[in-house]
Amino acid sequence: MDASQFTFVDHSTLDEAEPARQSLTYWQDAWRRLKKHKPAMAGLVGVIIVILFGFVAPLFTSVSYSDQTIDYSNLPPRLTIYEIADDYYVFLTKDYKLLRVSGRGHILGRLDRIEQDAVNKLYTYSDGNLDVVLDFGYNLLPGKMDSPFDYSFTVDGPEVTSPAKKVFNKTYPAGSDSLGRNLLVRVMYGARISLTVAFVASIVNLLIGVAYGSLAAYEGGRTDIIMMRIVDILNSIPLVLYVILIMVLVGNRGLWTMIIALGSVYWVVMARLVRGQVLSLKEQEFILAARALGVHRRNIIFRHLVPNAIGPIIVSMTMMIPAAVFTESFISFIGLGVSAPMASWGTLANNALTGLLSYPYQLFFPSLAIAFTMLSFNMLGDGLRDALDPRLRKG
Amino acid sequence: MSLEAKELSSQSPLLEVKGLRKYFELRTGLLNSRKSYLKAVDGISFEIRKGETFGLVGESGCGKSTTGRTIIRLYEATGGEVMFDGVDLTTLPEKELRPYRKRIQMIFQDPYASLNPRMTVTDIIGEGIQIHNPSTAQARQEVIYDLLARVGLKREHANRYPHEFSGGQRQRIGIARALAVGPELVVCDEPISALDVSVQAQVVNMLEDLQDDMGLTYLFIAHDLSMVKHISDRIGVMYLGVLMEVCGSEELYSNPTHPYTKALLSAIPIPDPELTRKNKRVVLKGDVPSPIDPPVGCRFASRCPVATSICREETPELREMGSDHFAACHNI
Amino acid sequence: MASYFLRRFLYSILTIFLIATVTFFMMHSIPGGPFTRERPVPDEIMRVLNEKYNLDAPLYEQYYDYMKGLITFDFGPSFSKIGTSVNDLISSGFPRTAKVGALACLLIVAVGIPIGIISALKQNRPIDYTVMFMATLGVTIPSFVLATIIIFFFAGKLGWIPSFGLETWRSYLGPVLALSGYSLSFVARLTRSSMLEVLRQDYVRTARANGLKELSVIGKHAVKNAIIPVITYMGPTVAAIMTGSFVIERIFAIPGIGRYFVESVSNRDYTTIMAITVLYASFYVIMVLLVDVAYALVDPRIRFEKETH
Amino acid sequence: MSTLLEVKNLKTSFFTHLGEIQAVRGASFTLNQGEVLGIVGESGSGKSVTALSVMGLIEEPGKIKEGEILFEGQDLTRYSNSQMSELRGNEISMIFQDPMTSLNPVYTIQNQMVEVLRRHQKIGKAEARKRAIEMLRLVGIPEPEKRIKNYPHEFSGGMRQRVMIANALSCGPKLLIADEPTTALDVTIQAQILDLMNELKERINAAIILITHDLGVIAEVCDHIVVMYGGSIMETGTEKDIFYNPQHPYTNGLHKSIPKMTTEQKSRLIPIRGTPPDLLHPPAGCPFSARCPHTMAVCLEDAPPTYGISDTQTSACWLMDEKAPKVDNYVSGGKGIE
Amino acid sequence: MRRFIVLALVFAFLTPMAILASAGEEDTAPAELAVMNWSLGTAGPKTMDPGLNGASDGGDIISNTFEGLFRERSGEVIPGIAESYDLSDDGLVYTFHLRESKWSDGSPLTAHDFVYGWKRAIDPATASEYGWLWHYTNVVGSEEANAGEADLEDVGIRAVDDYTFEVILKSPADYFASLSSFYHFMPVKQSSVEHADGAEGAWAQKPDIFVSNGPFVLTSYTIGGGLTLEKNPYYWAADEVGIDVINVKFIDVASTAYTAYQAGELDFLSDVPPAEIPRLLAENPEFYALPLLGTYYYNFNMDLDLFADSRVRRALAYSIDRKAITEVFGDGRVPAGGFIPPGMPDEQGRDFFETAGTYGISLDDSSYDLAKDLLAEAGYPNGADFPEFVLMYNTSEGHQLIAEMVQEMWKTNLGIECTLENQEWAVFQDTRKEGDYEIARGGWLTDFLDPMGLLAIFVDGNTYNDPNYNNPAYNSAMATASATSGADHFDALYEAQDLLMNDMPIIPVYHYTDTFLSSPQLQGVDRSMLGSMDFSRAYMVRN
Repeated sequence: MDASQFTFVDHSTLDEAEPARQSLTYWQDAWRRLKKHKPAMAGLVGVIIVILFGFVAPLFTSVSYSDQTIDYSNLPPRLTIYEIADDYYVFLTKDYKLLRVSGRGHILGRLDRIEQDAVNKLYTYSDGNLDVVLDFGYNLLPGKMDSPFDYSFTVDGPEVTSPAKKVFNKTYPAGSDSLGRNLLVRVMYGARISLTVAFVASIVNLLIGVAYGSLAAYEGGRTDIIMMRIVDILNSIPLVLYVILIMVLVGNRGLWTMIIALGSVYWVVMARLVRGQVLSLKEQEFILAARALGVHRRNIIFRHLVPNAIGPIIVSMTMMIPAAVFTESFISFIGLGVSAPMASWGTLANNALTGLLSYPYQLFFPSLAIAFTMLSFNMLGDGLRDALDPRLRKG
Repeated sequence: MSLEAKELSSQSPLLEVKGLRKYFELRTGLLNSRKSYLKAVDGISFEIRKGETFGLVGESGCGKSTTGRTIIRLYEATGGEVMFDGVDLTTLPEKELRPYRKRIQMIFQDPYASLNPRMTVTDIIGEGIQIHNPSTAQARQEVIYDLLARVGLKREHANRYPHEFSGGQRQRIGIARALAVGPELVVCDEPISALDVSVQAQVVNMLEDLQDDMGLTYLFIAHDLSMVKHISDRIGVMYLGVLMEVCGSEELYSNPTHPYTKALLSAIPIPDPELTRKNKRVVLKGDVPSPIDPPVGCRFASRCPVATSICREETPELREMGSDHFAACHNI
Repeated sequence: MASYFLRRFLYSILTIFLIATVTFFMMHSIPGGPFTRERPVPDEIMRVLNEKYNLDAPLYEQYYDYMKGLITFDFGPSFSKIGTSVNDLISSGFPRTAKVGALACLLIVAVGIPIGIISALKQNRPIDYTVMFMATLGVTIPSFVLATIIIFFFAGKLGWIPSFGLETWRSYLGPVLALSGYSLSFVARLTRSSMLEVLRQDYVRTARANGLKELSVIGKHAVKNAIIPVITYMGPTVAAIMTGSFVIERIFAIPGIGRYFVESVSNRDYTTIMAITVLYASFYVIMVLLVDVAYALVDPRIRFEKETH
Repeated sequence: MSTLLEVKNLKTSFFTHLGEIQAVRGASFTLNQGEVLGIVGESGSGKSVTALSVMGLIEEPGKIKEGEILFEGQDLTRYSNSQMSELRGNEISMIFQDPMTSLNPVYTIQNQMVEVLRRHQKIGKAEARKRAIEMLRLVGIPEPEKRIKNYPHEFSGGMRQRVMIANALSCGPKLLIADEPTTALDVTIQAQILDLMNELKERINAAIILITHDLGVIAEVCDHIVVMYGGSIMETGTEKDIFYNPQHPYTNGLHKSIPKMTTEQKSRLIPIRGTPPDLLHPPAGCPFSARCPHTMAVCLEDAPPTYGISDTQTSACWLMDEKAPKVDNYVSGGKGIE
Repeated sequence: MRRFIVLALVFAFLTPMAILASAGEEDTAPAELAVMNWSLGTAGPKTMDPGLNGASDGGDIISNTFEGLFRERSGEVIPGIAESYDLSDDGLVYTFHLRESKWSDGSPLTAHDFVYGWKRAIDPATASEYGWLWHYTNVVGSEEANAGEADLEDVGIRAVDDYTFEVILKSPADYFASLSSFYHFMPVKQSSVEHADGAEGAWAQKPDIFVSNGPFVLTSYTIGGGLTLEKNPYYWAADEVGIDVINVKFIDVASTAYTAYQAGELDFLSDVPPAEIPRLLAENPEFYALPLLGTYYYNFNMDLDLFADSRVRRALAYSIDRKAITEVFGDGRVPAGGFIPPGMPDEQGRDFFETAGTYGISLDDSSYDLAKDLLAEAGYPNGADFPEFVLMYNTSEGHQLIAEMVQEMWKTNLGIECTLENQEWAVFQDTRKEGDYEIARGGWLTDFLDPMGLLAIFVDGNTYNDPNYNNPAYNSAMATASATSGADHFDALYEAQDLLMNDMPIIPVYHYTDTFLSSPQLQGVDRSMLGSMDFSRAYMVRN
């Protein structure tokens, strides 16, 4: 060891060497921690995808959610097509419409049914020049049981009994509904509606809940008891009754009814949460300090109390949004949803129920959208809970 | 403040607490008719003279912090008076109280909980200035820089958030916040007990320096008798909501009269093994009784080594034991 | 303690009374009535019906009469099932709902809590990820979708369970599963996070420092404490589940009160709406009370707790 | 006296998402049978982590990175968890800082004590209960037969700490680690507990490690003292060494920053400047270098080796190096009374 | 021609029914119990008391548990309790000769039971929802008595003796015999109805009190769950009853019931999921679609200036492709060019629907140009400046689907924008009744086999005249129809429909169909033209 090392150093230079801590605001810090939470990031990406899907993607489609092509109703996303003539592919729908499709899955047109023999299960279709005879009696009629195939097509020649191939439906990637509307576009618009309802309702809940809860907690005493008793009562009324009554009372005026119905329900949860937070915060010394400085009550609530409760509030928000999507779809399911032809995911799922056995994909896509959204928000919420937890915020 | 000035001002009390009581109501309910009270402070009187440091010691739950908070009107007093500069603060409506919020400030115990984690240092210190000395943002910023320098922090700290500071630095920010409005009396509510030993002295020294520079009067609340003794001119010893003994700090150490004070002094572990061995310790039996139903008579009687029957029946008043030395005990 | 619960009980009565009042007036304020028909009923008949069901009286009088009935647990005749009293309706529907509900609650507790605990103990291991992924999935599928899928596969495609009714033990499988899906997942998640929280507590460290076996540390010291938030959640959940889910009962064609409820709202069957609301509210209030009792049983601190400032 | 515990170059870190927090950065000390060792240090000095490392209670994301913990010659770092649990509460016991949270609130004292006794002693329930009551009586719980049926919250803080001590001693451990046992208590209660510990020191045949930040508490009970700072051991010695002949600038500074009850005249305290180091980014050299009044260039670069001062005293400070300049007025001593 | 195809389609569906019905004579009941499981398609009837019931699910049960003077099966009126009847020359006095038959408790059933049952139904104190039906029976004094304006004693119903039942009408009604087969006109047993043990109407769901005279008798009832009917040994034609036990299930979710049917848990399904129908129709011989005598339409609110111009109303009516709408459902519902559905013969036996024609309303897209012209004439060329209005319907998936299609058609064909609004059923009824709408969905099923049953609702003052249509010519035509019989009656009705379709206060969309699935094991099922299922001659075959 060099002797020169053993000389005193000037402390003023040392202070400079003090490692400057990274100056992070609450949000930067939370974001940094969130970024490390893989499921949460996946959730965030999911949420963004859903939002883009609902609000941006429709801008790039030329099809409207309400455009009907009744000829092309109830088409699945995957088509089993038969080649009945050279490069002439057809697809037979479950309700026995015969559609001409391209070999790659584009819907080209519908063949008219010009003759039907219900007894022998023989239908004849025509596109003007070409007549196709469909025999669907296999496995249905007593004489044709145990046949290796279900359908045969005849166009002046040998019968075509085996499908040429399976292709993805290029015209209706997610299939079409009973009015021949593009289900993918419907699900996109459904996202828009479901999310709008959920977001707006959650924000309404947030505002009411935060104001109500923080006031109750801050005032304390009798005010608090009475305000919380009201919350208890609202909490004990069955949600279904409440929502139905509001829906009925307000009348169906599009989205707003739903928003009002949901927006007036969940704030109770938020109010309780905020109250709990504020109760624990209001005895904190920084609140006492603010009071000692003579800070106005309004400022104490909104500058000191609420910002510090924001973590749980946001987490609760991220949970409230999927809950609202859920409730919205439930209300739609019992038939009190938004006005047609708009359709939320719940409406779409509900509409799909009757045809479930034949057209399961009509339930699949809206359900998938709901589940995906819920999953995303849940994962994001879980991550946010950790990221915004003040206990974890040291160093 | 010069020594003479201190002597002079010591005659005029800045704050007079007379028979102060603070009861907390338990179980507030709509249907509940029966109420019980936690008697946190039950009739205490003392005065603080201009420029001095009055120490208030006692164990946890004795009501010392409640006293401080009631004086500064964070709690509404149940009874008694808090005369500040001749005005009873307990009855002032909130509006008229405002000027006094500027004149009395408080420093808190927990450096983590006493700063709003969502505000920058500038916001925290600036909040009081904005209320009491409104000025331009720029002027305010200058004041803040000045205050930061005073408490030993740097300019570049102004835009940081509390969590970026160590405990001692945070306590400095808390002190700067209190001083920002230019108070006369500062209630220091256990300002160092949450700090590391090696940092405590920094803060204590700073408080002493600030007092000298700015002519502050301190009400210094702590459970650590050695630190209180170090910083205070006079000390009040509290036990279960009442004052047991009030006197000058040297006097308290050299000539404690109240059995509780004696026990408290002897309980302090001294960082000196030899002295410790020599020290004959008075160890109190049992625990502090509940303040919800405090015992009749002397509050200390249940643990007092010299208690007699009268102690359990009559509440002793604070009596003058010597010059400027008061104690509440039947057996002195 | 006793006086505390007596007080709570009185509060509960008051709450139920207020809920009944709110519901009564809300109900009467919405358009449509129990005798609204597509082809309007002739005036004379309407008059007779209103008279018969006391709907011609001023609202406050109906309210008074109704509350009088409520005290004696007489909910009056149903408007939508002629000749059936609401009491009959409830006593036929409630046991079915409650049976499915009780089984669902049992499933939630018996499966949700253990998998939550296991997941917490195996934190960040594959089993934890698997369980939590399933549980997260469980809270993401709406009950009507779940119920439909169950019917579609298990009743329709596989034929394992009947598609409707409650006639055999098999027929309980579908509705119980569909009904418990969400809460089960939720309880698993809740138990896990609560468990993780408790495992950080000092007394768990003490238990370890005392050399207790891991099984005892977890099974005895951690679980009992970790269960407390689950109890809080289960209170209102049990109330909600036991009073029936409209969706589940409708899809599985179970004649329970969950289904009556929504139907009674559309039929404006005032008496049934009231009865089920009061039932639900009572259940809710009782469950909240029970939660408090359960708290006291689990956590001795609550028993003597005195609220301070 | 034979060596009971020997800690050699212990390094314990916590691997958080922020990075590695080096809580203990190479601590070595020995403890003889029946001895009372005080570990003194501020928060973050690594004293509690050292104790938990000995107990084998370092939990995720913490890890003992290096070093040996020899208990009666056996390296505990190699013990499996179940081996450790046989030892814990039996051979080595620990009591914690906060008696309010360290007992399980939902079980009675009896339940918790009997459980520990039966775990290690292979005795019946009744016998265990009897032993538990005895232990409670030993630690000064009045009416132990009655009180044993109570829940923790029915005890005051001081009483709870007594229960903790009774529980820890119930199986007759060879080593008792007390981690800040009086910090959460009031002075008068602290005095009771310290008295109790002094009394027990005589009556039980256990070595004690007392961890505290309070030099006063150390002065009351300890024979040997280890001073920790920033995850490292600064100085070790007997109480005489540490209180009257401290060699390390940190120990010295600590003495000077505490007010003396005895001083008649008001004198200013001499604080240690600055703040404790951030163990996430520990300084390269001596952890105290940034705050030391005698910082040398070498202090900033290399961690000092441990210098033996006497048979009993060591100091980890470059000032002890022969090449270092002699510091005048350095040893101020902690003597209170002139 | 197209019209013919549609009709042919309808009757093609009917054919298998006829085959089934005729098959009843071949095989007799096997030894073990014939049990049949039936999903009613609703959550359970509101009541099964013939006097009180006003809904088809209750009607289905009543049709199988009670028997009136006649039984109507597939439009054919056959003797029930009445073996024969005499009609006075002026067509006003009906004298029914009852057979000797018994109640299900073994007690004799007499004309007095009919008098009691009918008068009870008229009595306003009974508060029967179908009270208004008496207006169309033309029975002397019945309408007045029902309105509380006349005494029940003065109603023209009496028992001449135990087995002779006499009814006096104020004006002839050709449809009276078929009307009396309707579930409202059943005899009920006074001692059962007035049994002390239960509230008004409770008897009809308590098996121990319940007494009926039809093929089946109620043996168990679970609110909301289901009920059991067992063969009534005292039924006069008990020999012909082939089913021993009918388990009726209340499943109101069509897809659940359909799943159950496919799993073999049900033999008869009254409510088929609409989306499955097109496929079932092609593939499954167990599927049936039968016309239901009613019409689906939209009401114009005639009180609004917007719809005051009949050209506007007609333009809107002409721009709907009814064929496209019915094709979406694919269940055989018939595009409506008038208000009267197929299946109602006039005095010459011609189908009223057929004879009346379509009044220029195209059933497909061929009248779009006409619609555009009409709209232009009315001052809205290409829909310019046509105010946006609301098309209202009650919440239901089917209604929504149609409304969505109509909305789209108006938009593309006329350039008219409208918004859709759905209301909950109870609210919707109030809204419609109060005229608080612009265009609202409507639907009407006749309760007796006569066009009167439908056209009467648009007479001024009728409570179901939601559009508030008031054309004196129409009113008087309907008055004439009501007072006459035979050719006069039908001439007046043809005239009335002409007027209605010219004024177009409503937009007829389609005529209803009824769909169900019936297991091949279940044979001999029949149904009345009014829609009630009739299992009285059904039986089970095993394979």
